[in-house]
Amino acid sequence: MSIKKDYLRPIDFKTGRIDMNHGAGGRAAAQLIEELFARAFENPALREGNDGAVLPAPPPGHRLVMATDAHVISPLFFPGGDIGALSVHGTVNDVAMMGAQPLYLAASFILEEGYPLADLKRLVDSMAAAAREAGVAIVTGDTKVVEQGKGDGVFISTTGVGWLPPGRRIAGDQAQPGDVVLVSGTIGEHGVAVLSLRESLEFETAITSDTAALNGLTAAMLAAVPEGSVRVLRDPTRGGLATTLNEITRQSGVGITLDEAAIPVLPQVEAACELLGLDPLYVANEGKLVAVCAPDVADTLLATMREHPNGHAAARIGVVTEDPHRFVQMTTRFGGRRVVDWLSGEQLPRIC
Amino acid sequence: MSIKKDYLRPIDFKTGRIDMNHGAGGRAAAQLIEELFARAFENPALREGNDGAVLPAPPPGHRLVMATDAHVISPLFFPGGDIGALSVHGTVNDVAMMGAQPLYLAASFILEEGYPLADLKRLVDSMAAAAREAGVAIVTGDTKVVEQGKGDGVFISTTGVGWLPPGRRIAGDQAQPGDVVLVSGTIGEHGVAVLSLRESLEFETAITSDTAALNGLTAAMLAAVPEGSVRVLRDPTRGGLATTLNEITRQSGVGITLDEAAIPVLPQVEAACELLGLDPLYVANEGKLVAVCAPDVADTLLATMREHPNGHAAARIGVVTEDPHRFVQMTTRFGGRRVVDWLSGEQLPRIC
Amino acid sequence: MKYIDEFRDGEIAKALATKIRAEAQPDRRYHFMEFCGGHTHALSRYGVPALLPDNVQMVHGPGCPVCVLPIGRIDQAIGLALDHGAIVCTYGDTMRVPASGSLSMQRAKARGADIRMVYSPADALKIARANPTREVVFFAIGFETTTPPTALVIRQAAKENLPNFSVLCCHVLTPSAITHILESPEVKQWGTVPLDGFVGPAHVSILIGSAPYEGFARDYRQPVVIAGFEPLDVMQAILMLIRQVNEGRHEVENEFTRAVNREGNLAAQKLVAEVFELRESFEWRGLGEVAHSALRIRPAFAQWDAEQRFDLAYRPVPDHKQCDCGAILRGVKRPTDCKLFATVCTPENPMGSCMVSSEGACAAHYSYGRWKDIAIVPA
Amino acid sequence: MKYIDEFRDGEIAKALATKIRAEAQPDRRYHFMEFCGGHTHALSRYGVPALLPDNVQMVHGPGCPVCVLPIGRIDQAIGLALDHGAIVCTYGDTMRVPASGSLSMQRAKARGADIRMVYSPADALKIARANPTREVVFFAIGFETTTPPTALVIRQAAKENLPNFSVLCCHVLTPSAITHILESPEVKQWGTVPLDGFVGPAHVSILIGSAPYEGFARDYRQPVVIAGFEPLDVMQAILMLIRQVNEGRHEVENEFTRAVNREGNLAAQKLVAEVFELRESFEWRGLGEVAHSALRIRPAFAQWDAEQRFDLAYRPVPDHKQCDCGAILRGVKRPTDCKLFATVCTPENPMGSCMVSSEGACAAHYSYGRWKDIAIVPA
Amino acid sequence: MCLALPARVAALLPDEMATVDLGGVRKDISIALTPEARVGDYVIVHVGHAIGLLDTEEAERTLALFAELNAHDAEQDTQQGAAS
Amino acid sequence: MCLALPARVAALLPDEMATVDLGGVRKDISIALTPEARVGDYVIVHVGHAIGLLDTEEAERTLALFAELNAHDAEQDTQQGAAS
Ligand code: SF4
Ligand code: SF4
Ligand SMILES: [Mg+2]
Ligand SMILES: [Mg+2]
Ligand SMILES: [Mg+2]
Ligand SMILES: [Mg+2]
Ligand SMILES: [Mg+2]
Ligand SMILES: [Mg+2]
Ligand SMILES: [Mg+2]
Ligand SMILES: [Mg+2]
Ligand SMILES: [Mg+2]
Ligand SMILES: [Mg+2]
Repeated sequence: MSIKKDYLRPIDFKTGRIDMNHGAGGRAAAQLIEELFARAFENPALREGNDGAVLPAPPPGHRLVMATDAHVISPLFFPGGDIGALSVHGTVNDVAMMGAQPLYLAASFILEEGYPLADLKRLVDSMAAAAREAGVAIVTGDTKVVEQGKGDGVFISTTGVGWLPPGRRIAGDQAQPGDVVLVSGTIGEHGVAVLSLRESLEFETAITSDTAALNGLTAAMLAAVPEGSVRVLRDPTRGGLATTLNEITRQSGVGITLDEAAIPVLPQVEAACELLGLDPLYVANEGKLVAVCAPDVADTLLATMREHPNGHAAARIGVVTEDPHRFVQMTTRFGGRRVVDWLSGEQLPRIC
Repeated sequence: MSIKKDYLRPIDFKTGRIDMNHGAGGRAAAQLIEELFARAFENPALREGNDGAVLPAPPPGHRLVMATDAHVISPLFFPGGDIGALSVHGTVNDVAMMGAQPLYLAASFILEEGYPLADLKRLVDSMAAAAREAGVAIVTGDTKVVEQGKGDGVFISTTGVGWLPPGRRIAGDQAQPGDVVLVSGTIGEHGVAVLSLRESLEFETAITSDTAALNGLTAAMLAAVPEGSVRVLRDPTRGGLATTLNEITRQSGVGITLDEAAIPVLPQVEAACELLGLDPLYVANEGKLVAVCAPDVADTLLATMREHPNGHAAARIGVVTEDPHRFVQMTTRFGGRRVVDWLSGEQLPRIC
Repeated sequence: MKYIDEFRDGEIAKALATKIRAEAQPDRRYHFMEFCGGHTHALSRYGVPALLPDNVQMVHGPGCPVCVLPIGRIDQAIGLALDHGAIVCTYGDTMRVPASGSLSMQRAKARGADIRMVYSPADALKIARANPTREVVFFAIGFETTTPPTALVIRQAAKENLPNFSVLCCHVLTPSAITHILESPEVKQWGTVPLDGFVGPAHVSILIGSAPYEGFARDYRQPVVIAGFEPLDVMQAILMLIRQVNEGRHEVENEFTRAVNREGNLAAQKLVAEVFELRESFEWRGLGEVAHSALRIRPAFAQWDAEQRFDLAYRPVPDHKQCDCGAILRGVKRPTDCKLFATVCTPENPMGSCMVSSEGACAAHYSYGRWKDIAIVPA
Repeated sequence: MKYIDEFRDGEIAKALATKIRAEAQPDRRYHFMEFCGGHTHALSRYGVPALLPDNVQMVHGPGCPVCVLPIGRIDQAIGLALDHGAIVCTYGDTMRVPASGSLSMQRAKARGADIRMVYSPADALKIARANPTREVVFFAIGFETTTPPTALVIRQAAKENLPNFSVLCCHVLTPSAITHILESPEVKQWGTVPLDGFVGPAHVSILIGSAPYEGFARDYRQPVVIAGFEPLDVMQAILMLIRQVNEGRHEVENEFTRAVNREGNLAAQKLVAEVFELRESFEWRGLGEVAHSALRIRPAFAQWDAEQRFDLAYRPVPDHKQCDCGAILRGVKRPTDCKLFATVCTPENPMGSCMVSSEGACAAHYSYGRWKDIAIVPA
Repeated sequence: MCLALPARVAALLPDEMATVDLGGVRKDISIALTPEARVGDYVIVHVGHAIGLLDTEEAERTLALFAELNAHDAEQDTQQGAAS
Repeated sequence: MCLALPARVAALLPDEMATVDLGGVRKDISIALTPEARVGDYVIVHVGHAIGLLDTEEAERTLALFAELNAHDAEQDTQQGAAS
């Protein structure tokens, strides 16, 4: 008897589906890892197939940044992206928002029994492409399978690690009265693109998700202005711009006053929001950031952002104020004034 | 109007349940993080509430180890543990199996709408206690909520980071013919404890899960013998001892011959496996490790393991052989010989 | 967006504000009730009150369909899902309205109730067709705007003889609510709530026309201006109301001529009359039992009437003792008058229905207007 | 574990092995068929063949209930779940048996079929009670051991007049299978499969007793030793068979006296007779149509008979062309004779049923016995 | 009371349905309550149904009124600007 | 054929059920097919049902036979050991 290959029949990525065997830890699970994940994410650490990945130490003086996100979007494929790419961008961005350079990702998959392997492969390939583009390596992972009806196709949790240069502190509590609030582009595209496919809401729009890795943009921004002048970076994902700004006012103990007319929103996003009774300020983004910076660097920073493909529509949208109530307020385009509160509850389409 | 606290009414951890609001990223989500997670896991990085955690750099010469696992166990509470503690132990152990000292965890939760907050609090408290005991800090996290019927109560993905001392290489491809195979204690308890609660399988047993953090044990082991003499460390979780040993023979291109009589199994685990038609070799462990070591340190290593509370029943169970077929074979207690194959498919209770 | 953006123009708003300031006589107070939640929402979201002089004050009315839904009706809907195992379809707005036993439809869902949000009643029909072994109930709420679409699905279900679909009808009528407020002791006799005019419904009026308001403009000597839901519409209506007051008129005027005429949508009215009939009385949150203020499904369609099909009895449930929603809906109190406002009662944990929908007076003030309650610290 | 561990004693195994080596005459070949998959499993798991001399060879028989299940029956069970929307309850063992169209019950489950693994038929009844709006079918497979528990649930369903429960009965009979093998041309006429004796069923015999084997021991002149499923039982039975061969006897002997007597479990037999009747013929995988080899549900219980209830027609489906399961089940071939063995066909991707259950000849050899196929490299 | 928006009828569909366009976003709605709606008309859309038609002439009239006001006001502004 | 194990009846339960004990593990099973089973008896458990009783005397007899064989064999072993 000759020595056999480990897996005699390759996985059927055309018509096959995830079944419970793929999560049982035996040969089928090992084959899935080898023929799908290890092949798509290709890097030495992953290929070794150990319990964890060994990574080099950061350069002297640098600290680590670690961030994690669970991704549970529905539908899994949406205009402009899919959960695979999203799971890379989401975590890369969280690391980048700390001012760090994201380098390594861990990915854990929770797959629902019955999920088509062809779709899984598409997602994983998209994830691999997103990682390559963002310059990060997916160095370790895990896969579990849950019974049909106990999951929702695919959930992906990613954790990122990156290096933070000496002396840098960018955090939600650094905003100071007088600082300027910038946003890197038009808001609300991701949420609208996803909602457009939701059963019973379906509408047609040219809007696609803005999902993108922002580490290139943050690197350019941080290189353009003196250390310390960028106070806060944050990606306004769930809860949208409004919620992110409220987080910052809470953490920093300040207020923010926005100028509605300055907040960039695509006309189709406005229209879709009108149709559904939503406010773009509360709709999720996956490729935008909010920056709070010292007033004297605001122009330079804005110019740098606008030169970058992920920041070409960047805008100055408000100022940080002293406010013990930590309100985010807004001068409306109409000329009025109002509070911009936290998202309360779910972003349910308002009908009545 | 006076300045209001951020959350006016505390979360009802007695009768409340997870609803979609808790995952929407707004005020309810922020409140859950603050009143549950940040409070239980208490550490400065988490308390800051930023997109990621800033961590110190490793000592000079040390590298990083990163490992991740998704935890999807059912039931969520089982004899001897719960998914909270398990999610800490699983990842701490994966980091420890690389020979590294685990230090930081990221945790991401996928909660099902309707899950009782009282149970969630129990899980999270247990997770916090497990982390404290293992000497790791949960420094960053994420929470998502999925609709009822799209999840299974609670899924927890954890990612761990630790420091690996200079020059150390412990990996699945390091086993050499002549090496000795050790196991840190009795096998199969975790799987049996969990199965004992499965609907339609229910049986009564005194067996409890062995779920435990093994970083203390590995530290003691690695301190006791010269660098390089411990070749492989691995925790035989899903797929059990049999599957872990097959992974090692595949990675190292060797064979292993086991002595069935030497493999420690508690009598009740044997009995439960008989009842269900299972083989303890394939049943999951969550607080055991397999070590492959140079023959000359085997006795020292075994003695060191036995002195540690997590290794008191450690045993020498086999030897590494040259074998191009990379078989794990076993001399049965009965005196026969057989292959010990990978787990194939799910570990379904065998009935007929 | 054509015919939308033009009505949100900030420049014109400034001009209108100037005009209002010019025409509002400083020695006079103008209290206008905007009946509709849609107007409440427009006022808050666009920050209109900041543009009005202090003596022009808007009073929120009961025209938020979610706010006037009494606890007992939500309980019925929840009971259908939890006790009868029905799929209950509902507009998203009702999901968080407080019900009995600390429940809401959203919390009932978290306890296993099969409650599904729909965008249109037609979606509820689709769900019924797709789940032939389940009872599917559409929880029909709203004023005259939402009623015709409900009538359409009932007629369609009857046409298909759909065996597993029914409607829990809670549709209410605008004119009776306005009359009820004008008849309330506070407004009519005590004079504690001086109302000087009404901003009349926008979309409701598309359906019923402007004629129904003529009676009470005359009988109660109240100026009424029907206005669209865009902020310029509301400002223009306020200006028109100020002029009526100044001139001592009490007429029904129509600012929303682009969508409203005197008769309304006759086809829709016919359909509604075919499917529904008047209830003798119906409980409103805040207003209590109001005679001839709601619709029920006609006997010819009894099979698709959830009240008949499941033999539901209505059990009124009192609101939270300290909740002032009732008084607020009648225009007697303002949100900040309620002890629970922004302390115990917030949008995350609404104690009353006015804190739920962003059209609710309390929620609108909480989410958009709180800055007015405090001294603004200059930036 | 009392009455278990004692029968797995390695010391006694050595003694028995010595005895076998001593008594097996070197110039003779002993080919014994272990009818039961339970024996196949015991032989493999404990590594018994390593203890036997080369001229004592075990031939795997058709006594693995999963292995003899023809594709057409699995297709029926899958069809009930996928096409009729039934909840199909099954023993875990059947989940991975290949069916038509690259399906298996496990893969059908991944395609949305509601297939649930049960430990006992009583669990299927519980599921039926808990899901009154769903059809619940118990996929009843197995030999005489599993039949009485199935009879119990059918009788219980009838007692409760449970309207949504039924049984897809695929119970087969051991004696007819053995007779069929002995009647097969290879064994009977061509002599290509020299069988020198049978290790008789353990647990089947608890139910039917040892008497049923007496006829063919006599008629076909075959020694039979009924043996328990522990490894010492099997070795002892082998020794007893060697002795019968050596002495030219062909009797039914009973090694498993602690559980088997001549009559079997009369209460269970009575129950089975009450609920089931003989089928004229039934298809077995590997053996083809075998007369009087299976049971069907009596007309009195027709309401709980899934074949009647869903008006199922049986459609035979040929096995994979290159799969040798049939020949292997008849003892004509060994797993390694099959071209697909361990190349295309592995436990992860079984092409035939013998590669599924660890009682299947191919799976047992793949998982436990492959080391024998290669030269062992010394450690 | 209820959220409703003017949208242009882009296409008539079978079963008393139509595709409407709002600033480039398209959605299929029912026109059973406004059977007179034609392509190019603006309908008021509420819970997936057109509940009425928008009278574009009246709309322009209202807008013209506003414009006048604004022109008048701009004049005033200029005067005020000069004064302050 | 089918997986079945001897287990001790630890308690009789209503509805022809019993709790059996196997090496400290307890499970409730049906004894409808072995109505004669009493506490202390060993029953053969298969798919949640006792399908027969274990005759402990016969079991001891079989074991005694093995023991004898072993004793005999041990003797032989010693002889062989001496010989090799
Ligand atoms: S603040 Fe809350 S409790 Fe008070 S009136 Fe408003 S809704 Fe009712
Ligand atoms: S190896 Fe596979 S294909 Fe060949 S006989 Fe066995 S089960 Fe059939
Ligand atoms: Mg994160
Ligand atoms: Mg994120
Ligand atoms: Mg973020
Ligand atoms: Mg893992
Ligand atoms: Mg699902
Ligand atoms: Mg891992
Ligand atoms: Mg692990
Ligand atoms: Mg591991
Ligand atoms: Mg997050
Ligand atoms: Mg569930």
